[in-house]
Amino acid sequence: MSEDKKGGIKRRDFLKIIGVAGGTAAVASSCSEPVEQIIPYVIPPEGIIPGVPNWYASTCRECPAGCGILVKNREGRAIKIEGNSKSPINNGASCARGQAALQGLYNPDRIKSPLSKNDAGKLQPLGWEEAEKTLTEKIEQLRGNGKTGNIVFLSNHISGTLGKLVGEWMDALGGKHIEYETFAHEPLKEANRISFGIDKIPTYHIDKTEYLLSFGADFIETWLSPVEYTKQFSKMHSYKDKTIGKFVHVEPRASLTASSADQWVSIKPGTEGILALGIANAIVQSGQSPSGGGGLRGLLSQYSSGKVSEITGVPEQTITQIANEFSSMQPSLAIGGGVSVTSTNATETLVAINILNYVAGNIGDTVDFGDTLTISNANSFQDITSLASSMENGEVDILFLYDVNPVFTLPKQLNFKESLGKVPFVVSFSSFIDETSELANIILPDNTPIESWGDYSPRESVHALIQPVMSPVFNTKGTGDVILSVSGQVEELNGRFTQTTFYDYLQDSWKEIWTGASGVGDFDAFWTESLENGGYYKDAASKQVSISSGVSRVKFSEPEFAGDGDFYFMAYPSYRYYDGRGANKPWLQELPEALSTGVWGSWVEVHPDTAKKLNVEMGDFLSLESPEGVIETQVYVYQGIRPDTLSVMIGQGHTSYGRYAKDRGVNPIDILPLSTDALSGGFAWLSTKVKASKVQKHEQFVQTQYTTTQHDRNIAQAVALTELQKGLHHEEHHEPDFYPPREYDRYRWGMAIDLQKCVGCGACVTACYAENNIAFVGKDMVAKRRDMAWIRIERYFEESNNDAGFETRFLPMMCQQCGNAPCEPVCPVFATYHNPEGLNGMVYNRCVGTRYCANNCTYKVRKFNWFEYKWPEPLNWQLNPDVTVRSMGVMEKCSFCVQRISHAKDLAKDDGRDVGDGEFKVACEQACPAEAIVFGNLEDHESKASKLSHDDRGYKVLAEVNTEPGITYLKKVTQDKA
Amino acid sequence: MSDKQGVLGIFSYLDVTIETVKKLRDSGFNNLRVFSPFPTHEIEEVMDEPESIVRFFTLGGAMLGAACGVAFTVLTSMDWPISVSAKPIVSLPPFMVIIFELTILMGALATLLGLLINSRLRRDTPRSMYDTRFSEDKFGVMITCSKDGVKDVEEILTSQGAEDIKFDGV
Amino acid sequence: MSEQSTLTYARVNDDVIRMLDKPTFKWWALFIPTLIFVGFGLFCFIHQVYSGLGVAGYRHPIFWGVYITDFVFWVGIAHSGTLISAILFLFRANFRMSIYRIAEGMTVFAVLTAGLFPIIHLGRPWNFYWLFPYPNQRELWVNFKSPLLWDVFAVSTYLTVSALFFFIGMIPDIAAIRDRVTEVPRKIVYSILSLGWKGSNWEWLHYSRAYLFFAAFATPLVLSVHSVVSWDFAMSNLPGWHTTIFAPYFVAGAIFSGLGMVITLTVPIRKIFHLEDYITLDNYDGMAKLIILTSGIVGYAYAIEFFMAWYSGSPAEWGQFYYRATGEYALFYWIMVVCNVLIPLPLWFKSIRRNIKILFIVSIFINIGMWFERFNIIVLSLSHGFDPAAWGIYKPSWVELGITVGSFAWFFMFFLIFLKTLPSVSIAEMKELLPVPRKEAKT
Amino acid sequence: MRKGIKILSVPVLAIVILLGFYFYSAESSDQGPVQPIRFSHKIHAGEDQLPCQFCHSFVDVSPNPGIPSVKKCMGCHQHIVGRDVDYDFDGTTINIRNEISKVREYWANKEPIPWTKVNSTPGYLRFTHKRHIKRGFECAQCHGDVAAMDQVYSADRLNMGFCITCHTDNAKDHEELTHLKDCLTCHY
Repeated sequence: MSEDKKGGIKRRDFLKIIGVAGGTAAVASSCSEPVEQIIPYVIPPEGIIPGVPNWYASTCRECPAGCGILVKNREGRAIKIEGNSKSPINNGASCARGQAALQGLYNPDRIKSPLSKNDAGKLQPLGWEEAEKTLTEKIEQLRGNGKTGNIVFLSNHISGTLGKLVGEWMDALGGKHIEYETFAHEPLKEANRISFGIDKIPTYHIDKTEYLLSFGADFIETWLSPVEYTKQFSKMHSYKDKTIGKFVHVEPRASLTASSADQWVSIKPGTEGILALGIANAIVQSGQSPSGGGGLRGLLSQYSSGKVSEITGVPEQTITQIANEFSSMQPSLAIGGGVSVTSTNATETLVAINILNYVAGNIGDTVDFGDTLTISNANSFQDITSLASSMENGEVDILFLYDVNPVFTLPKQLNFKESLGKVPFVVSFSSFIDETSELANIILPDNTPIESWGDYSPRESVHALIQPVMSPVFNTKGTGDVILSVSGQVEELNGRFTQTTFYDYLQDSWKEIWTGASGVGDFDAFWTESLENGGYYKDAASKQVSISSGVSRVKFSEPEFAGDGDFYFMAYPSYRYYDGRGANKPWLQELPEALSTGVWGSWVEVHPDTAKKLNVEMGDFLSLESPEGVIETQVYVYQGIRPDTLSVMIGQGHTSYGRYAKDRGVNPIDILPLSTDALSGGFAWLSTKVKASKVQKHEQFVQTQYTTTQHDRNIAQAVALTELQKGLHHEEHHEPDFYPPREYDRYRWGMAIDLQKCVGCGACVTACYAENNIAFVGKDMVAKRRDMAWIRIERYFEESNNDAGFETRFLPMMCQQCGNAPCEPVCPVFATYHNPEGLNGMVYNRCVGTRYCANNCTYKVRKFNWFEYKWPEPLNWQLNPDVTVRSMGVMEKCSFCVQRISHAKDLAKDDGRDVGDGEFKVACEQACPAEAIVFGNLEDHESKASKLSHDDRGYKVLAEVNTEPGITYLKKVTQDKA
Repeated sequence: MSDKQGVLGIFSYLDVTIETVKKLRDSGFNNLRVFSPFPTHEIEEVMDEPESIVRFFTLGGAMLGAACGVAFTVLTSMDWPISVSAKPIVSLPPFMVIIFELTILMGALATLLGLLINSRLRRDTPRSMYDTRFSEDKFGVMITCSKDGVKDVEEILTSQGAEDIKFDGV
Repeated sequence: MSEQSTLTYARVNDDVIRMLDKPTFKWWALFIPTLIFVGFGLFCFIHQVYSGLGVAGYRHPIFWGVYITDFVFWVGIAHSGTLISAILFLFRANFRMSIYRIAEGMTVFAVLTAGLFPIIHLGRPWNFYWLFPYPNQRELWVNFKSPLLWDVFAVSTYLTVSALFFFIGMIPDIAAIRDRVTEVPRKIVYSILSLGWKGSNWEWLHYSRAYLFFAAFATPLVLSVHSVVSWDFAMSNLPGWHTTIFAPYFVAGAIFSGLGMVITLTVPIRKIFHLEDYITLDNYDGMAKLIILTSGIVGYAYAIEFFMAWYSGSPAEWGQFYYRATGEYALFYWIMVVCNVLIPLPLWFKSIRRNIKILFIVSIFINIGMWFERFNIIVLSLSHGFDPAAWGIYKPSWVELGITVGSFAWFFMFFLIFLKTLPSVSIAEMKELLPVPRKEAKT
Repeated sequence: MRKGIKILSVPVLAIVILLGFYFYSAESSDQGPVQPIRFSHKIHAGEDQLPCQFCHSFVDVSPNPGIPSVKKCMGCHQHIVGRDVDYDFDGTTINIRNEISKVREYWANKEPIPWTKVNSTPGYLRFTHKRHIKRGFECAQCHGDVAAMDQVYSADRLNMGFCITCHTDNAKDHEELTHLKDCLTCHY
């Protein structure tokens, strides 16, 4: 990764020649041995040893958060993505979307070469030279006509060097660069401008708080930087020193984030701001505000608890309780601005939240304007609407589209699709034929971030590098290179750019960063170090801000809703598909949505009472009609939503984009009106009411878990905080056993999973798919419960005496690696057995498929290969050569990543020592942003896992069956109702 | 051809058959075979053959089966000790089932062997000295005697009312 | 035995051997469909091997379904054959004489059918031989601790012993046929099969002894086999499987279902071949009494399972049984209870026991009820295990049903061949029942 | 006639069993595959005495021994064009210079040489050369006397019995034996 710079891309070109002995190791275990070939390198790439993985640091571009990643390369193929622990953003963790980036890279529906639309309107492949020539001609033609200004480059938020290049290019061409992010969080920016005079989105320090109050900020799912905030939240919310931080979530719907809250406050849509003011008022009234409310007393006094309660539907006592806690459990923090609660008064709401933070004295402590997010610099929604209208008016002659899908993500009322038709020449750099790029005249497919050079700066303090981990899978070309190449061909631009490759441009750009950083020493050393670290990370000084008097001029209004339906309609961003870009990745489609455990589709969440009223059941179809249109989707009956609200996730309902996404579910954006937030002009996602009526259609609601309660089985356990503080009496009673207990020599691999930390995000599940070559099976098979996931996140809704009436518990369930495993003795052929290191071994090639082990598995974690599962080319390139690809008719299950254990032991053996604690991580543990999973050697009594397994909260699932599991779960901690 | 001669008398009635046997034996003809369509104790009594030694085959087979069962389960388990569910490598309770089944199996096979060897099926008597009516409703007494005795035998059989008399080799 | 008074030794031979006459049109009309269905079953199996076990209705967490149900069902059917031939032989119950050959044939063919299912249900059936301990280069043996291996041993022993028992019992009868038939090919075949049997006192001596030992072996074997089959379930820890009463419960159930099948088979045979003189109402009366007894045991087991589930205090146990009676499969559960416990109740009345038609209908219900009993035990327990997150519902696919139908056809195919090739009633033993021909009345 | 069949059946059965056993246990054929270039290990490893690791250089650091790149071949054959003589390559007559010129051709075209795999392990086996070499095993222990083969062939049936025998024989103590006979050591 370090050495030669110039030859970077060249060097990896040779990696194309793959399949060195061992690359073939991932072939299914068949009996017949076809003639295999070994293809050696022509020129061996330096630093690559076949059979030994190389790790390259890069940056994830699946959402604007910009997490640092390490990509594992084996024989020239990227096979696994892990979080980069050096990145200050995600600190080694990742999310399901990040893990699934590989399926974007190897997606069978990727555009394989440049395409251009022929006269019949069909896209036809052509060569790069020809494609670039076409583009050059178009530009020159335009310049010849003197219409230089009519060029627009519409991209997503590209804050790094590519953004700079595009900007310069557009400048040179007299065009415009517009950055469009679906979820741009404009109200947040505007509210901060009003409140503090800073037009930016700050960073938050959730980990430093004792009390977190979120007004619809879904920070575990999509809000700003989910991995980072999940990690911080986990720190704040975990049980340590006999206490935990408290988290209260206010939202009309119990989202995944709300499910991890100690208290979910169901609120009338759009009235969060009023509640925030009510709480602030209660704090000020009770004299708990350090600033005493300052000049805001007058404003706040209008929001008495009674009135607020009436408007918001939140009980008065809850308001006072939150006010008390918010001011007493310091430091506290209120956050807001989740997409799904962005209504026409979103900025006002966020100003109110800022007031609340100010009143409680939080600004500067837990809200940090010293390091702001660059997404603040994305263009406003107004820019997009005016772009649409200028397109409509024929004022755009060439439109470049880079990594955006506005036809899908913009409301239909904007007529973007039709406007696009009026642009004479549309150039797309998309990797997929999606709703937008299928309308393009020419497609110049970009490399994915895993194949290209680049950088990205998610916030001021972070300059993250993107480096090619492998040579392009298809005949694609980095957009930066295309721009430079075309610029070289356009006569007038000749000499505008001195660089001929984007790599050179990037390095030149980084020389500036180097200058800004220190500017001393050797740039090459700086570059190498940055590559190794995944980027250059600055320390950001915190910045003091004070509340501006402008806040008192804000009118705190109630939101406006289009339509006269009975139900508020929430379109919420999906943590699996984000704004829809994840929908063509089978791992994400097959990852069960944590709350419904639904897969491969979309649905509308309906409260049980509402369902009764509408006379619908799970799996029935409901037609939702807003003034803008109608969608029909399946019903999921969910008690975590207000009876007056219906919600559908964003991300499905593609009409194009690839085999896994196409014609699957519905796109709720289709029925959203073109409403904007009054103050910021940002798009208002929560702004319509819908009429709901039953449709005569029923389909099985495809889930992975059909029960919602534990039926007294005590699987996901919890303990009250007060009880825990008193000290638990550990009953250590040993039942006499027929056989003596098992003894281990050096290793007994085990795991501890903290249910207090687990947020149910599913990163572990997807990481497990990636690491262990787990097949995805599709909706029809999941409908038959034939998903192959080795980890399932069990979710239970426990009855509770809290306001919501229920409490959500998540429990990652995988093979428990039992000491007295029930699966082992029943196998007639020893295909599963207990290994001397405490692993429950599964020998695929010995398995004859009696499936007795699965029947006898107490935890039902074994999965059977009902068919021979195939990965469509080139998805199979991702397969881990260290793990057998299971063939038809054999059992499989979590192996505790035995290949990683084996690898670690191999390395330890080289040094003649034992494997130490924390020397390696299993895939799920590595991915977990909440650090809920800890793997280690239980024989080593100093190991973290060993200590945790003797924790007070520790318990074994279904211990009464006496299976002696190797996994200890730590009980979730519940807070008593105040 | 030896000087032995076989004579076969065929009867319809069991009591007559038995009487004939007794008579023949009284007359010193001890090399007798009785044929019947079904087994009866009366014939068994009058013939007074020694107890069948099939039972030793059975016992031997069963014991061998049990021993094989023990050896098989224990030795194969020890050959490559694979631990399952914290159970000892040699764990007799589950092996008992295998041992039991092998006991039965080998006992039964040995019994079959004993039957085949002892009853000397196919080789007991010459084919000509068999009458198909034996499998239906007739009884037969076959006497093997020296050529001199044939006359006496024939006489006794006739006097007993034998329905048919056959001579070997005639 | 008054009804049999008109029988003579010669008539026994006549009647039994007449059954082996050239097959009639009716026989072909039954036989050809069995071949077609066997063919269809085979097609289903090949399809399954080629495409994967997924073509069956199996799903997580129901890894066993109709195939294992069929397996247990057919093993169960097999049992009453051995019961009638061996156990009743040891008890010298004379009512067995006329039906035991049919029952034994049923045993052999049922085991032959049952033995297919463990292979059919494998994920990789081409590796089935790995279940047998044979020396191999891998130096790997099998796991003798696995109940499935016990099954391998028990079922193969059972097949061997019951087939031998069936065959040995038939030797004298085959000799009788040999003595009758004239066509050369048949004569040769029967000659070989009769092993040169002549009926000498020497042969009879060893034969009786060996037969007794076979009966003595078959008795504990038959008890062990169904106990072992029950342990496939009882040895696991699944609620609904993990109970100690399974062995006697399964044995009783097996005898119950087997008697049902014997009646189902013999009633039409008796009618078609006019065997009223052989298979008498007394025979049926005796079997019906056994049905009452075993139905009682089975009914008791159903009740005690519920009691123990409740008494255990385990939510998983009680949840399982509550689910059986009230869940998605409640219909199946109540079919089982009605067929196996309620419908046999009228047999307490002698007049009903001796009414062939009613008995035949009851026997069919018993067959249905016992199939569902196995289905309930296997599928319902699996679908509702410890972890509610892994509960599921199973529906058999057409492939499974095709193979099930094929298995019935397979069984009947053998049975029909048996009827036309081997003596369905024991000739020698029937003669033991008849008055011995004596010149002078015995005093 | 029946007797005839009986008498015949005995030898027929015996032959079938013997043939089966022969195919089951026979050493694999000493005929290697025909490779794109008649590369003689006998010349390189035997006559020229090149150590195995000269070409298979990753054998002690990686699970894979590494097949030499064309560049590596050219490292020597840039200078060594070979004698223009006939050579008896396992019974086939080849011209050494001809064969070497093929390598140069591949190099000129920048194409890899599509060798046919001789020793292969099934996909469910995780075999690592590194551990075996570090333990001090000679290559020949599994691959046979490659230095004496023109065309390399599979010297041993590399099946599980082969592995297990060696594992059993070479275990230092009981603990190591347990580990070496642990299924998960090789299968996962």
